[in-house]
Amino acid sequence: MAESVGDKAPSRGPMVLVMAVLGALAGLGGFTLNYGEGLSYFSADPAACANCHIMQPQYDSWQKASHHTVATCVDCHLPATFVAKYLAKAENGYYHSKGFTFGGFREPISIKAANSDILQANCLSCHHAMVADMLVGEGHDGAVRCVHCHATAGHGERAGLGGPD
Amino acid sequence: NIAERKDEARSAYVELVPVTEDDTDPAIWGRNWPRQYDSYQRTALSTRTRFGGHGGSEALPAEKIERDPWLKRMFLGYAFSIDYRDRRGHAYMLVDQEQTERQTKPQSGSCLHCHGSVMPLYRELGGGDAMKGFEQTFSWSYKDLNQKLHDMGNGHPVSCVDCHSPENMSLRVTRPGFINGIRALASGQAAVPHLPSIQQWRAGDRSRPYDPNQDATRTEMRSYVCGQCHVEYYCANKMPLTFPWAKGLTADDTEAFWNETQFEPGQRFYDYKHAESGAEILKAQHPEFELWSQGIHARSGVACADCHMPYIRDGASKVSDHWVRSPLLNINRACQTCHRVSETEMLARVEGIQERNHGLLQRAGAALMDQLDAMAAATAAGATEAELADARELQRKAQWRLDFIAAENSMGFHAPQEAARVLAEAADYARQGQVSAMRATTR
Amino acid sequence: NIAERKDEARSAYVELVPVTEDDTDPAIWGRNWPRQYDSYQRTALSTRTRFGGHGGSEALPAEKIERDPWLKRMFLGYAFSIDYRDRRGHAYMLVDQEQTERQTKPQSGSCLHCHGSVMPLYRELGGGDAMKGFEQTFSWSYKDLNQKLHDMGNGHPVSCVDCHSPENMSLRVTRPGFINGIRALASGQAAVPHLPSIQQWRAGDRSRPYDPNQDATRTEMRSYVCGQCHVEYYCANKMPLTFPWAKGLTADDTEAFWNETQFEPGQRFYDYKHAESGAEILKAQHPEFELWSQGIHARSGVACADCHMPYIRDGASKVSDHWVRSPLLNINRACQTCHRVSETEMLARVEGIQERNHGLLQRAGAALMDQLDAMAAATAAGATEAELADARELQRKAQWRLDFIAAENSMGFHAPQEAARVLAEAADYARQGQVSAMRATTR
Ligand code: HEC
Ligand code: HEC
Ligand code: HEC
Ligand code: HEC
Ligand code: HEC
Ligand code: HEC
Ligand code: HEC
Ligand code: HEC
Ligand code: HEC
Ligand code: HEC
Ligand code: HEC
Ligand code: HEC
Ligand code: HEC
Ligand code: HEC
Ligand SMILES: [Ca+2]
Ligand SMILES: [Ca+2]
Repeated sequence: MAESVGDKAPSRGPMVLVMAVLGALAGLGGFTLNYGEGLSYFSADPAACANCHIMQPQYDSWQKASHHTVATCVDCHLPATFVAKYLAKAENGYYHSKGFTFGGFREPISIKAANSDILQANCLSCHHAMVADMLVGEGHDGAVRCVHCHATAGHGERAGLGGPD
Repeated sequence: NIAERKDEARSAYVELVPVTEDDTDPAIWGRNWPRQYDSYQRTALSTRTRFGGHGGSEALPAEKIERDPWLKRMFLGYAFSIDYRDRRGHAYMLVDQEQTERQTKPQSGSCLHCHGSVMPLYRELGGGDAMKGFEQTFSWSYKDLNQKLHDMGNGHPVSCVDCHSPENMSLRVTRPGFINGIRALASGQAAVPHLPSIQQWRAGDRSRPYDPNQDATRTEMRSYVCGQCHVEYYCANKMPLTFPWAKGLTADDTEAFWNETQFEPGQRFYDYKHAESGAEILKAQHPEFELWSQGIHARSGVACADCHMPYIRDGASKVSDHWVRSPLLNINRACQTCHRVSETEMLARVEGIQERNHGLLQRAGAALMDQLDAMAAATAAGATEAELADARELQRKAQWRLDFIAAENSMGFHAPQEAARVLAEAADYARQGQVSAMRATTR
Repeated sequence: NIAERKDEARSAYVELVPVTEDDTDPAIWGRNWPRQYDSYQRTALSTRTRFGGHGGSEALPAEKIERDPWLKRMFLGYAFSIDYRDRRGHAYMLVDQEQTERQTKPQSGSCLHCHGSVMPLYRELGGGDAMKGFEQTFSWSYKDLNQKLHDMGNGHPVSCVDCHSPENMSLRVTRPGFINGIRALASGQAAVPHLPSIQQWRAGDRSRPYDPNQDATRTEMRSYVCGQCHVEYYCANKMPLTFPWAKGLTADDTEAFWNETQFEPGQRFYDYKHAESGAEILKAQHPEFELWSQGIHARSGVACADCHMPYIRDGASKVSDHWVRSPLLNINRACQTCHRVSETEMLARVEGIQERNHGLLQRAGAALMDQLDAMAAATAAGATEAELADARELQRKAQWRLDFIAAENSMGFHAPQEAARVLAEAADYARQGQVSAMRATTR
């Protein structure tokens, strides 16, 4: 499991970077990207996420939650595979920058269905050995969502999460 | 990617022996899934909490009707006044049914639906069609049908095959009573915010009936498998076993369903006539699924299995604890993944809820006893049938509500406010009945 | 835009004008904290939910005693049967008190404790000692004391200085009634699992009384400031304003406290004699703090301010919404920080709870009316005082419980099961009283 933390260090293939930047640009343009420290957005450093004060409660709570020594934001929130990861970043980057620059997003922030699927896949990618028995059987929409019981895994208790920091 | 995962998953156990629809013996399945089987077997152990599990000896659970004598009096005229005990673990379900002195009054074959691994028997009777077989069993005597069950080698309590598909171990429901009941619920109008798949089915073209095994979400299945048995029912020899859900799942909805049920035209349904008062009484049995449905947990997607079969870590993997029992014996797994407070605090919260409910239960029981006294006094004073009609109606309503919560096994926990509401109505109707009987006395 | 945000985040507030203990005018404080002041002023806006805020015109909230006529009848003999309306925003508290027709019966100076910014007045009367000043006010007439309040320039509704220290804006309680009440609660035996600082104080050497401003946690203070007013009280001219908390906060605990209160030896306390039945009645007023204390939110550390003054984002910083009002008008901020379900779903959950409670409330109200009818019939039939004593006792108990939940303003939400329990008891006692009165008639 430890190696999965390490291998998330971004290897910036130029192709992918372009895609990602384009995704972000689609929403706002270069100004935000630079000034909003948009570039650091593409690193695995959790502090990069916390560049947005809007992410502060998640950042603070992550530091106090059980996974802060073993998983960073991207381990849970971005797809594990290389290309999919940057695609998601581009798409999310669009929403993120749009939201941050123009406001108008709804608070408390809450995870969207597609990102929720990514999250679930990431839980499984680290824990499949432990939970293999749970995945027995098909039909009825796959495994029970891990967050149904382990909502605190990433960010501790929910109270206050996502509210203004 | 997801496909890969599923492969990994499947390879997690080695199927040492093939299992089939006819394997009701859990020991065979246990060869493949020894950890689940181990915990399943522990349901033979005796457990106890303030209100859960059972008092009494290892050999025999305590008599509820002795602990609360008002229960016995309210059942006068029905077999439950003879013998009605605390429940215990799944391992005992068949022997407890065979041995209850309620069997001194002849019982119907329907009883086996929830106490034995009965599916092969249903198929046999129905020439391969379990639903058809099931539909005959209400006219069998319990004794004969149970004999046949044992003869076929299926004399087991609820078994793996009752909840799992032998093909791939996925959850499924098998019981005709449930399949009919949930179908009626889906086809009806009642709000079911806790069952999204029913809402989805309703929004569709309804070209085929709602089918839990096809339509339900995984989360729903984790409660449906229990809803096969932990429900209110009709179980005697005038029609097949019936779950009264067509109008909804609340105490009021199910009462309305029974009120409209008729065996003979114009003859409203009742389970028995009360031996003292002559009122036509409805008996409520263990409506856990129904009460849970009214609570905040159901509404939040929390399933029976989440609390009663929590995951336990066993070496490098985790498995569902098949030692189905009170979650209060297992708070850290059953509650604390969701509720991050101490075990003592969690227990105190449940105790607070249960004590309030218990107080109301006793209060409503006392009110009913006062009503019965008043009706007896009225009869002694020569009140006529017609003069007592109103009081009898009120007794039926009061008892239905009182029994609904008394027979439910969580002492109010599954839906605290709703249980209190139902008990408040029970006490109010019983007191109204007392007043009515007093009027009949002085008229 | 981002640049602005970053700046906002860095800047705390600039104290433009100094504020002091004597500044009851919120406009002055508003110079330093304009965002809080802006929202504070909105309490003058009219709001409405199914059960919250107020019906009626912009000018005047609807009469509760007309909407529910049983309320009026149960208050016969007391000023609440003259005029008793829906509450509305804080901005109106003083004018509503001045204008209620309850003032046609002379009221005590104690009333101002919760409707005006009264601390400078208390200090003035006590020669600098607010507690001493407060202790005199019960023997003043409302009219005279209110005149003095206005003359001193403090004729404002609850103001910044009532909840905040002018030195550093920290939360604090100022009201003597609360300080005495919470002290008595701490010194008593009652369990207070939701108030950890009291448990801690009790575990200490108790060398000095419990002092909320010194001992309470920040979370507790976020409810204590509201507990200064949103509580059950005695407020007339026989003793200073009293919160009945020495034996605990439940309906039963506070009833026991009043039952043991005596102004003259052997003369049990009551608020009024019921005009129809002669029963000695206890009046319950808005026990929000008390009912909240019995609920799961209190127990989980969720404070009044969490729901009624949730944080709102103002640029990069957050401010507490001082537009104190129904959280249902503000679900995303008030609830969704903790509860991750949709707004519709959240509203539906509250509606479910409130509808159940409303049903029980009407049920218990109807039972009480039947009791009053039966008592009137008994009196007409010549029943003696002694024969009616029992029914009167039961009316006192029933009405206390019914009023406790009717006067509480969350329609059961603050503690759903507890509210249902109290209403169940109310209906049961009222029906018992009806029975008792019938016995007195036929005796
Ligand atoms: C161990 C896994 C894990 C890590 C590491 C993690 N998160 Fe999360 N995150 C979660 C889970 C679980 C949720 C809740 C999803 C849900 O409710 O369905 C969540 C939700 C969120 C949300 C959406 C708000 C909500 O509650 O729906 C944001 C924003 C977020 N995380 C940001 C971050 C940031 C920023 C970091 C790094 C500082 C981070 N996360 C690290 C697991 C993680
Ligand atoms: C440019 C500022 C900014 C940065 C940097 C940022 N976020 Fe966000 N994030 C936002 C905003 C604004 C939203 C709300 C968007 C919405 O709801 O449409 C959001 C929403 C989210 C959500 C939940 C919304 C969804 O669509 O599911 C997650 C998860 C999340 N962020 C994770 C992260 C992670 C992980 C990082 C670092 C890799 C990060 N954020 C960096 C501003 C930012
Ligand atoms: C980058 C790898 C990684 C990811 C992604 C990950 N975990 Fe973990 N998780 C770990 C490690 C490592 C541990 C601690 C070691 C152990 O005991 O297995 C752990 C511990 C846990 C624990 C036990 C500690 C606790 O919090 O109670 C739970 C439960 C858990 N993870 C659930 C989740 C869930 C749910 C997700 C997805 C939301 C998730 N994990 C995502 C690596 C990961
Ligand atoms: C229905 C509730 C539930 C769901 C859903 C669930 N878990 Fe768990 N999980 C538990 C419980 C309970 C335990 C504690 C078992 C124990 O302590 O014996 C646990 C334990 C764990 C642990 C081990 C923690 C430790 O102490 O080392 C991990 C890792 C974990 N879960 C991961 C997951 C992942 C990944 C998923 C999604 C595939 C998941 N869980 C889904 C209830 C759940
Ligand atoms: C949120 C947790 C939770 C859920 C979900 C839940 N229960 Fe329970 N259940 C409890 C608790 C707590 C008790 C009280 C146990 C006690 O008193 O010892 C209980 C009691 C019971 C009992 C009596 C147990 C005994 O030991 O005597 C039965 C039977 C039962 N539940 C069945 C069900 C069924 C069937 C469902 C789903 C329809 C369900 N429960 C859903 C928590 C839950
Ligand atoms: C085939 C019918 C059937 C099914 C399916 C079933 N139960 Fe039971 N259950 C029973 C019977 C019968 C008893 C009482 C046994 C006795 O007292 O002899 C019982 C007893 C219990 C008890 C009390 C145990 C004790 O130790 O006191 C609990 C808790 C319980 N069941 C929960 C569940 C849950 C949760 C599920 C689903 C996962 C479930 N049951 C599925 C029939 C069933
Ligand atoms: C719809 C399912 C269902 C049917 C049908 C059913 N039972 Fe049960 N039975 C249960 C469940 C669930 C329990 C455990 C809960 C409880 O004890 O309330 C139980 C408990 C019992 C018990 C142990 C507790 C007690 O009541 O003394 C006996 C004995 C029993 N049943 C006998 C019978 C008999 C006889 C019949 C037929 C008239 C019957 N059951 C029909 C589900 C059912
Ligand atoms: C009363 C219903 C019931 C019976 C009987 C039952 N199970 Fe289960 N079983 C469940 C539920 C509920 C789950 C959780 C499934 C899920 O979440 O999808 C489960 C899960 C499992 C799993 C998947 C892994 C896990 O532990 O979560 C296996 C394997 C399993 N059971 C084996 C068995 C065996 C073997 C038997 C018989 C000895 C048996 N079960 C009897 C209800 C039952
Ligand atoms: C899978 C998650 C989950 C599990 C397991 C769970 N709960 Fe809950 N519980 C919830 C949710 C969700 C709520 C609703 C409140 C909310 O939205 O936070 C809740 C509410 C409650 C409440 C307050 C509502 C009420 O009825 O008074 C109590 C008490 C409670 N749970 C006790 C328990 C106990 C005891 C257990 C174990 C037997 C348990 N819970 C297991 C998720 C869970
Ligand atoms: C968990 C959230 C929550 C907490 C904590 C809470 N309340 Fe409430 N309160 C509500 C809700 C919801 C209502 C119902 C509003 C409605 O019907 O529109 C309500 C209603 C009220 C009302 C009537 C509001 C109106 O618009 O008419 C008052 C007054 C009130 N609460 C005071 C308090 C006080 C004082 C406390 C603390 C002692 C408190 N509340 C704690 C959620 C809360
Ligand atoms: C000094 C006394 C006092 C204090 C302190 C106080 N209130 Fe009030 N509150 C009142 C009075 C009086 C009213 C009714 C005003 C009217 O109807 O004219 C009221 C009305 C309300 C209403 C109804 C608003 C509406 O729009 O219908 C709510 C909600 C409320 N208060 C909540 C709170 C909360 C939460 C706190 C603490 C943060 C608090 N109050 C502090 C005296 C007080
Ligand atoms: C301990 C605090 C407290 C005291 C003392 C107090 N009030 Fe109030 N009053 C409140 C609160 C809180 C509300 C808002 C909640 C409600 O309406 O139930 C309120 C509401 C009112 C209202 C508007 C609603 C209605 O009842 O028509 C009037 C008028 C009123 N009070 C008059 C008085 C009078 C007259 C007195 C003195 C006899 C008095 N109050 C004493 C706290 C208090
Ligand atoms: C009924 C009580 C009450 C009144 C009156 C009141 N406040 Fe507050 N105020 C609060 C509470 C509660 C908080 C939250 C404090 C905390 O969490 O520590 C708060 C917080 C604040 C804060 C800190 C920042 C924030 O927004 O959380 C400021 C500044 C403030 N109030 C200013 C004012 C001003 C100016 C007024 C008068 C216009 C005022 N308050 C009137 C109860 C009140
Ligand atoms: C600061 C956190 C917080 C806030 C804000 C909050 N809640 Fe809760 N709520 C909880 C907790 C904690 C529980 C108890 C269950 C648990 O342990 O998860 C709970 C339980 C509940 C329950 C189930 C218990 C019951 O009484 O039936 C409902 C319904 C509920 N909340 C509604 C609301 C509503 C409506 C609001 C907004 C007006 C609200 N909550 C605001 C934390 C919060
Ligand atoms: Ca029945
Ligand atoms: Ca009072």
